[in-house]
Amino acid sequence: MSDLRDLYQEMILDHQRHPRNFCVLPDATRQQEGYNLLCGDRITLYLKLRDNRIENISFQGSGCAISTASASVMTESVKGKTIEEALALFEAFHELVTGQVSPGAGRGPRPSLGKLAVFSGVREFPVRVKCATLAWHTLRAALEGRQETVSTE
Amino acid sequence: MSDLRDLYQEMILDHQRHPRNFCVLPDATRQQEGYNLLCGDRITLYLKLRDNRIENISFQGSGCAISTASASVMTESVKGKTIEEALALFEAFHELVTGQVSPGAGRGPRPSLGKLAVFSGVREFPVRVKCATLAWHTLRAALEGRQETVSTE
Amino acid sequence: MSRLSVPRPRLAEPNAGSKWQAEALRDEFPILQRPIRGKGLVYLDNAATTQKPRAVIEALRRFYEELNANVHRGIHYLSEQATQAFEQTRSAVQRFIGARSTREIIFTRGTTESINLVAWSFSRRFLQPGDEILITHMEHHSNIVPWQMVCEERGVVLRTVPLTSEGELNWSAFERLLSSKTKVVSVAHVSNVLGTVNPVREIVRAAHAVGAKVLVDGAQAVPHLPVDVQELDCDFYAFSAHKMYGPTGVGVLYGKEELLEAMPPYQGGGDMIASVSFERTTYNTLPYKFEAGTPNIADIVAFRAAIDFLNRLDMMEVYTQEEKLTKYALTALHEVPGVVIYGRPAHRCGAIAFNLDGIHPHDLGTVLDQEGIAIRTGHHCAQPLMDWLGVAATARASFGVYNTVEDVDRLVAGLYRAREFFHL
Amino acid sequence: MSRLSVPRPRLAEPNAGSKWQAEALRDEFPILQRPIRGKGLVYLDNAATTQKPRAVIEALRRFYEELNANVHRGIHYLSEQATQAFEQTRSAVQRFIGARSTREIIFTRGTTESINLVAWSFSRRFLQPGDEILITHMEHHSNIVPWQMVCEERGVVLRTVPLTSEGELNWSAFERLLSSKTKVVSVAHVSNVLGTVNPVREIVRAAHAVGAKVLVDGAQAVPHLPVDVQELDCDFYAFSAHKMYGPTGVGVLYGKEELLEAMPPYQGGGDMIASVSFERTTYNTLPYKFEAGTPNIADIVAFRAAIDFLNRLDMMEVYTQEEKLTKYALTALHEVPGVVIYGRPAHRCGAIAFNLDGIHPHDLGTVLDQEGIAIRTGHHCAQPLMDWLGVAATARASFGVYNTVEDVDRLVAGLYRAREFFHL
Ligand SMILES: Cc1ncc(COP(=O)(O)O)c(C=O)c1O
Ligand SMILES: Cc1ncc(COP(=O)(O)O)c(C=O)c1O
Repeated sequence: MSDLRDLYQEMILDHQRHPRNFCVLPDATRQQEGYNLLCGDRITLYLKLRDNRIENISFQGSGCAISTASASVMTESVKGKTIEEALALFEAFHELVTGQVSPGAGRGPRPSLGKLAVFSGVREFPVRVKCATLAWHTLRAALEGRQETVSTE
Repeated sequence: MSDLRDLYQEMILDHQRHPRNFCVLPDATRQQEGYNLLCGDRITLYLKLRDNRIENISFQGSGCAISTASASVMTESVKGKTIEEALALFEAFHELVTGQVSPGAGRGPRPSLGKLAVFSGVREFPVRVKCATLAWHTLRAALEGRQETVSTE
Repeated sequence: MSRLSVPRPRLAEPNAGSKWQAEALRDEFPILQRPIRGKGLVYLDNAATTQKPRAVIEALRRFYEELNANVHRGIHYLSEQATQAFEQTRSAVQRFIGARSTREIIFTRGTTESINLVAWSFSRRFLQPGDEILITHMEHHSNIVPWQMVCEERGVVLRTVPLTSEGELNWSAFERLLSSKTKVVSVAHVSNVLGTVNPVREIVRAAHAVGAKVLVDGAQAVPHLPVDVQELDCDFYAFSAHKMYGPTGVGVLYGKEELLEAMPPYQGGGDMIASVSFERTTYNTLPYKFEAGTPNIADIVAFRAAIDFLNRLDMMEVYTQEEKLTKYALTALHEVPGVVIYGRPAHRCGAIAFNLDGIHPHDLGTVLDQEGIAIRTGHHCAQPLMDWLGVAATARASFGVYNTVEDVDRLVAGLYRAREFFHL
Repeated sequence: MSRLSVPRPRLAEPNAGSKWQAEALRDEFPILQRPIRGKGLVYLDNAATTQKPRAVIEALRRFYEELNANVHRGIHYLSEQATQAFEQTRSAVQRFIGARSTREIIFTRGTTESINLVAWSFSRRFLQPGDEILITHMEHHSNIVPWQMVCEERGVVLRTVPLTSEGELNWSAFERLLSSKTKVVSVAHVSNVLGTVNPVREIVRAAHAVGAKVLVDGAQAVPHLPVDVQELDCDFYAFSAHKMYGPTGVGVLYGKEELLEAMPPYQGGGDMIASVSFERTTYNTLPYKFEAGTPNIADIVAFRAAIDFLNRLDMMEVYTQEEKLTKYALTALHEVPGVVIYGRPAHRCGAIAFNLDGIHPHDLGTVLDQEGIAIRTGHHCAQPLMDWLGVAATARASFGVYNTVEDVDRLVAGLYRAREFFHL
């Protein structure tokens, strides 16, 4: 089960059990739903944007360990970042978990992944990529100001 | 090609080239269309019935050698017969060309096939059974007084 | 593992006197011989699709290597042979489900298309605005969405029979909802999640009493139970070959002849017409009226090998043996700490839906997969049922004729492993 | 036989410099090795369905023995692998016909279903009573009947473009019939009877100029010509796997993304939905919105082997080689006394329709069949074209990549044999 431990690193299990920023944000300026057809997981993302910057972010919802931990780590990673920085981080994350450069990827230098690197094991589990990226797709939709529910698959 | 000669016996080729009773019957009491989906063959049957008896019968249409000859020999065979006799002949003929007793077959003795026996080769050519029976199905529909076009297949 | 010290239920003992042994059947399924992630495959996703016996795979190969041709219109040898083989499957299906005539057997792509065909065609001929269609809360999306589409298009009303806390049809609610407005009752014979076997004969009787027609979604019944459509007296019966050891891409719609006769054709094209002109097109007779275009010939021919396989096993024996295995599995699963099993229907077969407290089914699926154990996790195309259960998703183990007590034991061991892995 | 003393046209000479030889391909097709009625099979019924190369048959076997599982919803290894293989075919199809995106590739049962899907769904969104649909006099029933059904249901008018005496589209009549009322032009890329190649690019340009959308029935084109849907700029393109060396039961509908997006789903069920509740059901994204229920997984996976096979041969080379063979066949057939060939289109491929004076095509078919020669006889699901030709039926020889000059010679010898047999 060595592969499994690559996927479910201890930090992931910790974030799943104790998700950070897991609450409603009363002063959110944006709110976005995300939905994973495969697991039936749902996430609601709350964002407080100011001056092109993610001043605060939180989430709610129920999901598998990967999607919950991914949302939790994501909120920590993007808080305080500008929209551009957050999107660049998504690209780097996408590349990490899929091994492929995302279609909309810019050409600039990759930002450092920091804690997000714990999701590197996802690459070996293609069906779990959607779990790992649900929160991120939802974030992107929120930043782009789309209205409809995002669904992966 | 010995099989082929069993199918296309000389009498069949003769009836195809010189179909008997191939005309419109001006004093027909019944008229019935028949249609073979497979070949696109069409036949029109004209019947003069009197006192439960086929007093006269003719046909028109275009078809393959088997269906034309079958219609031609049929008109010869059933002319003068009662409706019951004609239907019994169809059953015997059906058995001859398919090797199977037809679903609606009575239990009485089989009538003699006479000339119709030249169609015995059809049994080895299952896809041609419909050609051989088109005229007969059309006859049955006419005798039963059905209105719609009969189609085989 | 402590679990192993629990004495096995008596059910696990070899079935003395049974006609065949699941263990022995495994040899006939090539895929069961292959290792998955380095382990022997425990395939418990049969409700999604079953594996195929060698006879079916061979029938496919043989068709393409020896008989392949288009059917119904050809005069040459291959076409004649292919047509014969094709129609032999229709007869085999007719006998397998006890239909009166091959005219009542229509080939489709699967259960989903069979239901869509009825929803579309029946509604066009028989439904008026204000009429009602009755389904249940345990239906598969394939038996919900086609009716929703019809309702939206034709102003028909969709009503839903609730379930009991056992996961069975709430009969008194059903009787209450049934009225002279009800024109169609469409119900699963067996639930693909709870395994509930619905009392179809009684449903049909009640529906007919108010003049409603009944469609039975038999996707999860035909692989597990003897089915006789005349005995059930249902008006339509839909199922999929791929869930009963046959190839993908083949479904069956059984319909009573007089209804099919009265219904307009569904798709237009070759084979379903008698003659075409720009002025007037006349339709072919049954069953061809509902089979437009080149059918899935090879798979339909090979489907017969699956029916022969099931006939050889004997559906009553399939039912009996699977019933024992299901009971064994229920007992074994109940013993695992934290396991929640959904539904307790008195009459069940096929599938067991469950969750393990504290582990999302999706994570459980991944852990089991590493052990070579294939189960399904998610909403199982039955979201309204998930809502009713109050969960987003469940795990589901579903059985086939080749599943053994060892498969169940490996599943249970896998659940313990998952608990361990997630520190529970 | 005197015919043999006629010097063969130069075309019959081995194709120096060609990438492959039809003779050499025959080894890849198991069925071509089998004797029919004691003779080697001459298969000239390719327009009905083609034979399958070993690679396709093997891909099917391999799928069922190694990968079989349901797709899209599974978390376990087999399901993941099956889904990957399934989607790889979609990509292969996308590249093969030059579509922009895999979202534009929808899997159906065949050309017939593809056309029905568009007729049903497009009409619901875009057609009003009084609008016109334009087809041609050479269409297959599959490109007539679905439109007739739509016209009857929605009060739309079906118009038909006549043909020239050559058997080509009458262009000036086409231009005359085309108007701002025309909402759909639906036309065969290649006629399945006459072999006529229609000027699709020009048709699309003219149709778009009046705001009409164009569906191209490519069933007889994709196996014979390089097809690039972006170059053609058509809005929809329909074809069948079984006519291009792939398995039965698989079709493709290409559609421009923005149109498919705007169109309502066709069938309802699993896979085509995003979420279902009794109050509100939302549909999945493209292409899944149009793929309800379990698809024909195994055959779709195996279809890829057929595309790989054609890519290896190179469609331009297929076209060139078949063109030579067709010319050879036309010349050879013309020399047979009493042969009438239907149509003389300047640009043709695939099929040659003909009759032999004094012999009904059906009888001819039987005689040829005794010689192991498979041709098709009848109306070829194109009755309006038969009416236009003034015949009830014709014989048709249609070619595939494995047909050789020897096949044509055997056909011609068969025709002489038939004349002899019927005392002509
Ligand atoms: C031109 C044309 N269109 C449509 C079809 C129908 O194809 P299918 O039967 O595979 O649906 C055919 C095949 O006979 C054809 O030749
Ligand atoms: C109860 C039930 N109905 C319908 C279906 C749909 O069957 P298919 O996907 O073969 O069309 C399924 C299969 O998942 C099912 O379990």
